[in-house]
Amino acid sequence: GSDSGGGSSGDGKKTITIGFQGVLSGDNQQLGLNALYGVRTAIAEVNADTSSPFQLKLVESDDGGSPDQGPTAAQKLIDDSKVVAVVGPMFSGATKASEPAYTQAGLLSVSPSATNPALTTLGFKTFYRVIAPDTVQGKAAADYVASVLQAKKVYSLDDKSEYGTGLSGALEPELKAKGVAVTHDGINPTKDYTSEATKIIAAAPDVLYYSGYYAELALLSKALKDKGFTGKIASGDGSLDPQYVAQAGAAAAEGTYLTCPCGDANTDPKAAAFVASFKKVNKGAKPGTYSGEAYDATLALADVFKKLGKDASRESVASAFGSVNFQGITKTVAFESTGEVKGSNVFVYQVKNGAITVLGNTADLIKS
Amino acid sequence: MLLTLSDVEVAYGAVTALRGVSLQVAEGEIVTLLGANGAGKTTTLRTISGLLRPRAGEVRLDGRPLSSIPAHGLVGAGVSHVPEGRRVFPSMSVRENLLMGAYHDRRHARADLDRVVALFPRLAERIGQAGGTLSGGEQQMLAIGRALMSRPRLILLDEPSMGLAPMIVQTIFEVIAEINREGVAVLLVEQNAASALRIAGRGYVLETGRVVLADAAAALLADDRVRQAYLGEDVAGGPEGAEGPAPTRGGAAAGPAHGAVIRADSA
Amino acid sequence: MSRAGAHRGVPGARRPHVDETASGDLVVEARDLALRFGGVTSLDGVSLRQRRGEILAVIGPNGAGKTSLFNCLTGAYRPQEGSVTFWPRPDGPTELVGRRPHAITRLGVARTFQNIRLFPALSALENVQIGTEVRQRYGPVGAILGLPHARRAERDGVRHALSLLDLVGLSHRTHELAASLPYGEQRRLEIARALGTGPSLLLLDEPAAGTNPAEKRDLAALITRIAGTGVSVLLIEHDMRLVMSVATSVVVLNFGRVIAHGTPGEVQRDPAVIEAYLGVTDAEATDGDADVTAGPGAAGRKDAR
Amino acid sequence: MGFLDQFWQLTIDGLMVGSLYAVIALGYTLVYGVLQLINFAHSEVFMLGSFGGLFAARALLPDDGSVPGGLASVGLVAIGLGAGAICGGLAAFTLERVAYRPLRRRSAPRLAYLISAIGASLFAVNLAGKEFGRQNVDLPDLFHNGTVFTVFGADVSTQSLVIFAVAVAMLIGLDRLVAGTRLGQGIRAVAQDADTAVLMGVNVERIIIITFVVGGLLAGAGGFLYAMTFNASYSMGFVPGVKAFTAAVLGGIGNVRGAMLGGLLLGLVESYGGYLFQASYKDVIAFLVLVAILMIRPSGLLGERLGRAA
Amino acid sequence: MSAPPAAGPPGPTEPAGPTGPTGPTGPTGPTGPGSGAATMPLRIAGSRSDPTGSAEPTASTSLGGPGGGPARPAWHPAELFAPARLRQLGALLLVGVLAAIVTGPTGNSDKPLQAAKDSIVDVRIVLYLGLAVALWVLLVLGAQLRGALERVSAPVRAPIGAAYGRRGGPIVLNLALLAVAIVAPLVVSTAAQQSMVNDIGIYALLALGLNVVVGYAGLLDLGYIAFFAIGAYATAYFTSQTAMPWHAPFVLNPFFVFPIALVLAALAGVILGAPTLRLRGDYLAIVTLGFGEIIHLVANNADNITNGARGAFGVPHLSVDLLGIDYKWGIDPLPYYYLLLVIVIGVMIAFGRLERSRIGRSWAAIREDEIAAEATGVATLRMKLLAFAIGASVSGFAGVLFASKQFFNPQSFSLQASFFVVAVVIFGGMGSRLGVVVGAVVLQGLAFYLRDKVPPADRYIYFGAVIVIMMIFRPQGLVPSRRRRREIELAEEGIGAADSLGAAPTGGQR
Ligand SMILES: Nc1ncnc2c1ncn2[C@@H]1O[C@H](COP(=O)(O)OP(=O)(O)OP(=O)(O)O)[C@@H](O)[C@H]1O
Ligand SMILES: Nc1ncnc2c1ncn2[C@@H]1O[C@H](COP(=O)(O)OP(=O)(O)OP(=O)(O)O)[C@@H](O)[C@H]1O
Ligand SMILES: [Mg+2]
Ligand SMILES: [Mg+2]
Repeated sequence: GSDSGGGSSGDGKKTITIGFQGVLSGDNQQLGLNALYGVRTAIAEVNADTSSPFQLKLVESDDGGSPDQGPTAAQKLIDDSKVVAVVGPMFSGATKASEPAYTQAGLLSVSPSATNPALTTLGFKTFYRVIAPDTVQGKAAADYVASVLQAKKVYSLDDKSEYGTGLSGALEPELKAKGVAVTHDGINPTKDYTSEATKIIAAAPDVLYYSGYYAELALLSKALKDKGFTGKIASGDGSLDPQYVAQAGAAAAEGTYLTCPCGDANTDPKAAAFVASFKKVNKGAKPGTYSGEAYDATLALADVFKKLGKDASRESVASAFGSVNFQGITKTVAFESTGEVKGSNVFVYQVKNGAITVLGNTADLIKS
Repeated sequence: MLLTLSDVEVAYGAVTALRGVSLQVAEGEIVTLLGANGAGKTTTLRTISGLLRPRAGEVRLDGRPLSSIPAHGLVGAGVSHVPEGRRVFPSMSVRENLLMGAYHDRRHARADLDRVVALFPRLAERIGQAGGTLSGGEQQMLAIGRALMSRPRLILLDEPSMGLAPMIVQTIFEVIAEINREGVAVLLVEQNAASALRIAGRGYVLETGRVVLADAAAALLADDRVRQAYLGEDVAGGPEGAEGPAPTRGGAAAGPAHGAVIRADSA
Repeated sequence: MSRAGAHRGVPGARRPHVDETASGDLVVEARDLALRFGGVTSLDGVSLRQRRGEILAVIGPNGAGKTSLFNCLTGAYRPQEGSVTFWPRPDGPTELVGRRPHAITRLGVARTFQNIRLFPALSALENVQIGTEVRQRYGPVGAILGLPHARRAERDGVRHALSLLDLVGLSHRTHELAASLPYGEQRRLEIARALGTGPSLLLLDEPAAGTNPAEKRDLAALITRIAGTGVSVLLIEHDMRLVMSVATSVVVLNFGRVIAHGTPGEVQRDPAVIEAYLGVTDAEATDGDADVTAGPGAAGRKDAR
Repeated sequence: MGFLDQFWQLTIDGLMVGSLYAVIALGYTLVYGVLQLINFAHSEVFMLGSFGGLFAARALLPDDGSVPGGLASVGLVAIGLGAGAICGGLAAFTLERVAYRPLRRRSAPRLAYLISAIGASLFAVNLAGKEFGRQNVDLPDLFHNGTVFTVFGADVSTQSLVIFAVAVAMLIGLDRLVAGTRLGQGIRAVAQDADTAVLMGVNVERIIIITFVVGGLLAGAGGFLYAMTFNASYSMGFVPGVKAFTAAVLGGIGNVRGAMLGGLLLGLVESYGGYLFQASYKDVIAFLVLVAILMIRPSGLLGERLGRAA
Repeated sequence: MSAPPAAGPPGPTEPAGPTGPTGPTGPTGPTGPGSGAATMPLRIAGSRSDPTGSAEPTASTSLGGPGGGPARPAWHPAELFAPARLRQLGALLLVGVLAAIVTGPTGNSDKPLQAAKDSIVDVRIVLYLGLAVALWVLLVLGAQLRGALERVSAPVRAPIGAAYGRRGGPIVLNLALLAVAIVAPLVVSTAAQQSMVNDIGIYALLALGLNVVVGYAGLLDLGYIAFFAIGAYATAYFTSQTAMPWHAPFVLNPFFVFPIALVLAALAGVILGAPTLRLRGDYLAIVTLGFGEIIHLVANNADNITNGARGAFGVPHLSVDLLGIDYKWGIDPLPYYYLLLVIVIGVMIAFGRLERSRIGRSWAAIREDEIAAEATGVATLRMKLLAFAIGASVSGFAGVLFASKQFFNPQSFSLQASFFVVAVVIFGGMGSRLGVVVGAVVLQGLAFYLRDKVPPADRYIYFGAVIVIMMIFRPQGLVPSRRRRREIELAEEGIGAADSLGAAPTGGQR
């Protein structure tokens, strides 16, 4: 069941509580922090806005990114009757484990980062995501690699994570359909890509597409550069993070293509305000992978609260959220009936002179 | 006095093993410690070499309380211990085991190694073999040899003849006498009481953690109680099925060691 | 003493012929056992036979190969050559070489160790119980469900163990930890544990080491008593008094070979044994040497060269 | 291109990584040697050393992001190694004092040390994450990296040459230390029978602490070498730690040369295996090789074989 | 480092001739009463209660008063400022600083030492240092306090200690614990109930199984979670047509998978154990670790069989429809909790009987002396295999419960999970059934408690610290088993000396 998430703060404004479920401990906690900071930034902005009729309050719940801890983490937010909506869960595995509970409780959850295509088909009634599923990005990335980069031979490497295999699984058939020769390989996240680099160079691909996260891509790029790889390196949204350049070193990262069904806050002039307020709220930290999505998800929720006014309860929020239409910094937040975000554009970025710069929308790039 | 124990009490958890033991060893003498199984002989030696700490009482070496010396410093202070059960280093070679004896001071290691090996030719044959694979008797020789390598002033021997062939037992007692002649004091625990008392100057008898008798060795040898309890004297007739009384009595009373006595008798 | 010296005495003395013994009442027979470790030869063609009910003592200098012989008989070592036949009952002979130690124990060969090896943190009773339970057949299901046959077996095991503790005189120590027993009692506990496995052949490796004369006497009585119950005893011992008092015959090893075999009295007078093992004064040593070279075949020496 | 074409390149890759495994493995083997226990927190010693070396080198790097080159490079590497070693040594010392010694006083069962080590490891990892951030940290190039020479058509880069050479030098140094000195003698004695070692005059406490510190120095220096190519991060220790432990076992735990051999072998197996099969199976292959070798030699490649008859 | 032998003549290292005319001195007789020797027990509290272990044993023994006079009160200045005490204070102050850093701000790699500096140069440091000093004072007075404390707590501890020392334990106490276990979930939040199932219940079951391997047979298995995985994947295989690409041609009720998983896991245990159990302890550890990783990686990589990293979604919940009982387990954790409770208690009883049977004794024998066990007729290899198989089967059983309760993917079967089960077993008390269950409750309970109390990213800092501290003070585990306690006591008697290690960690005598 659910109650109204009411409450009043000192200055007479109504307080609405939202939850955050994500990976705040363990190996991937940086991704969780990226998102959490995004949520906090959004909340700070809402609360600072004097015209806003309510104050937002955040309850955090850590699921370590693992399905084991998912149900407990979700349950903690469900138990808190003040929570009317949740940003999260973040990883697809934890999402699969948590959503049954959210569905049962009728509590809305908006994931900033779970990209597994299946998630919207499993009957999770209160599940939405502000990020496009792997299939969208995979197809766009394949188009770009084949048409614009003119690759004949692609080495598709994934990190054997749910995210990585999902993306490579979407990319490879599309490439093959375009007549591109694809070599598939998987490697568990590691630090030592020395022999993997040898293997890639031996295969002599035109493009290496890495489906995984930036920390590993940075090491891989380093190893490839040391060994004199001459092909192009490309990767997906998991690698769209300024840390990629920092960790690989500008020289190794130079020229890397990054695809993302999102706008990059750090490079997008329209998001400059977001970057500034993010830094302010989070003690100088810069936005990273999924920061923008989490920020958008939170603001979309705030948008719904605004419309609902006094009636912001679990039920009302869950039923109203499907029809939200909110212009975020990464995309326009609006949903299909499945909970899938509508009409995502996939953008391509490239590292130039040590900075990630946007090249444009894949559709436009392919046409030109 | 080289070594003084005064009223030493030692316990293993709840079990009190020594209940006020006092004894002394002077420079250059051989003192033997007799006692039935479990009387506390081993415990006494382990206390002296710092492996156990007394619950009460005091051990003094050269008048200095032992508690001021860490256990590992005792070799440097001139005490060396041949522990019960030999305790050779199982995967070190015989040679390395012997060199361990000279760990605290390696200056004389070479010369001493030759000396020890000369004392136990069997060890020379096994010099490269791992200590753990030696036969029981060989290990015993190794343990004694190792203790000698440290050039002790006081050597604590815990049943050195255990598991040795009669002939080697004889050698061992000769060796003990020999090192004692070089000025080393010996505190000897032995089940082979007769032989022990024969080379010792004095002896103590331990019973359930207490010293019950202390006297010159010769006097102890003559003492009825000792003869009865530790020399097996009361069985003049020998146990049933024995060859005859002679070896038994002879082994106890006279001759350098009973192996030889048997020979003498039967020849 | 040198290697050459050892070989000199008994060229090719491989097999003591215990001709008067019909194989019918043998309990164990080892033939031509050879055990080598790299360059070290522990056993060099050892053969011996033991009659049922006999107390056979194995003596010899340190490192002669006595314990190695035990290890070969009990499966702890696998000899490179030779075989060991064991008659659990007078009829069925069994080959022991190649079996694992626990299997040999179950066949009826039990042993004690030269360096006591009890289960230190178990009580005396439990130590013996482990022996008595060797032949029990109930498995985990029986134990978990507490099936009747399992309970019965359990009770029988305890009863048997208690009677063995009584036999070796440790009734007063039933519930004490093995480690806290004094040395002599640990030795006896080890014997009780071995007896628990219901052996027809009991191997004792220096049971009297580290015990005093009074205890040795008790031990001798105990060994005789055990033999009286029909268990054959194979005994390694350096204490000649004990050997003389209990053994019915004696085998002498040196450098991994049998150098003598006979009754205790015979062996004791054997010059080769005296030279190699018992020890002689210098003067006598030369005599002994002469004896050996002369090869008079002292009464006890069945090992015709 | 086939495996054979890449064989030498893969061999060189494997040896470079393997030599790092070997350096870490020594810490496991040394501590196992004296205490007969697996120091599971050793991986964190490695991690802390790595950070120490990295920060020291980074502090001295020119601000303009240029690569120093020449003697300056040599100096920087030396300083990084030194700082890494010192941090590693300190970490190991602290670890021994805090997580092991109190347990030894209470004669804890062996496995208690394992858990204490896991606890210490959790603590160290996450504290490092808190202090140094949870991102990988890059160490800019300290020298102009490039191919120094080629063997059978395989390139050997400055980087891998430096790593390999320093690692091998450390391995040889340690081998000399343990084989030829009194310290080594003491270590082996404590390893086999600490009580008796005391009777020989061995200061067991001191031997233990020295062993930890020596292992820590090596791991710390190794950590710096590692950071030069593979970046540093708070959670970097676990995987190489497990690998190095595997290497130590492969070579025969407790045996110094075994650890070296095991490390190099493991590096090679991973390198070849990752090439021949899907790279994510390379750990599977490494562990299968380990199992196969232990089946044939139950105490590792160079482990002692006591007891059983030949 | 140990203090060097202080005063007194250094012993000559060469056997010079007799240094004096001190030949045999004739009978001295047993000396009379002690000459005023200190009668203080020499195992002094200092080193025992010292959390950082910084006090030197030699120094602490000298606390007994070198002069041998009566012990000085703890607050005597000479006592207070003895080197050992000062070292203790130093260590505590360091701990205080560390605590300040742990609770202080978060840093980053650009300014590596900034965060630590900020924590130390802060007013809070005063609080921590004050606490450290207060703790030190407590420790100094500790001897007295401990005595009092022990007197106070004796009436409470004695019956508990006695109860668990004895066979089975008195029924009252067990019933009380049972009652707590039954009522506890009713008074906590649903999230806590979830945790009581997922974290505590499942891990208690896993720990009970591993306890057979580690606690009873003395084998270190670092890949134990692999059998859990086998149970979970077997469930997905048999109960769902959609969870994995690879599935059975028929669909079973998860309840029927229990026996199948039990057998499969046991079989896997035997297959792994048969070739590897000959290996020495730590070699076995690494081989099992390897096995665990292999299973984990294969599960993660075999996209076409296990669905790889995407995991197995859609395993049905447990349900019974038998003899008129028709019940379905759902998302609600409570029913799972009570099911687990019944299973855990059943397993505890079963293993209790096993431990007291000839099989349990054989395991104890193997643990203590394998060679002697073999010579006593214990089929050591077979008994070890049995332990492996039994342990594995419990793990497989738990896997079925886990899989039918919720979605899982290979992440659930990582190496860390294996380590965690080992930690639970040892933390709780090897060989003690109640102990390992308590271990699961305390460790997982701690994790649950910390999740709301400290920043999640820092949670494991606290978790790690608590583990270390607990192991320092209770190395034998929370509720040690009777047998294990004895083993430890035996080892402990070996020490008492400054340098000696006791048998446990070293004992190189095979
Ligand atoms: N580790 C221990 N735990 C408990 N009690 C012990 C321990 N070691 C020895 N004891 C007890 O202490 C007492 C003295 O033992 P100790 O070994 O000193 O005797 P001993 O005179 O050397 O006997 P032995 O002739 O058998 O060697 C005995 O009662 C023994 O049971
Ligand atoms: N595992 C092994 N490796 C190498 N040599 C061994 C091994 N086991 C025994 N030996 C050698 O075999 C020889 C015989 O040893 P064994 O233990 O059988 O002697 P023993 O007759 O029992 O002597 P003791 O009376 O001293 O116990 C010894 O020289 C010993 O060093
Ligand atoms: Mg003794
Ligand atoms: Mg022997």
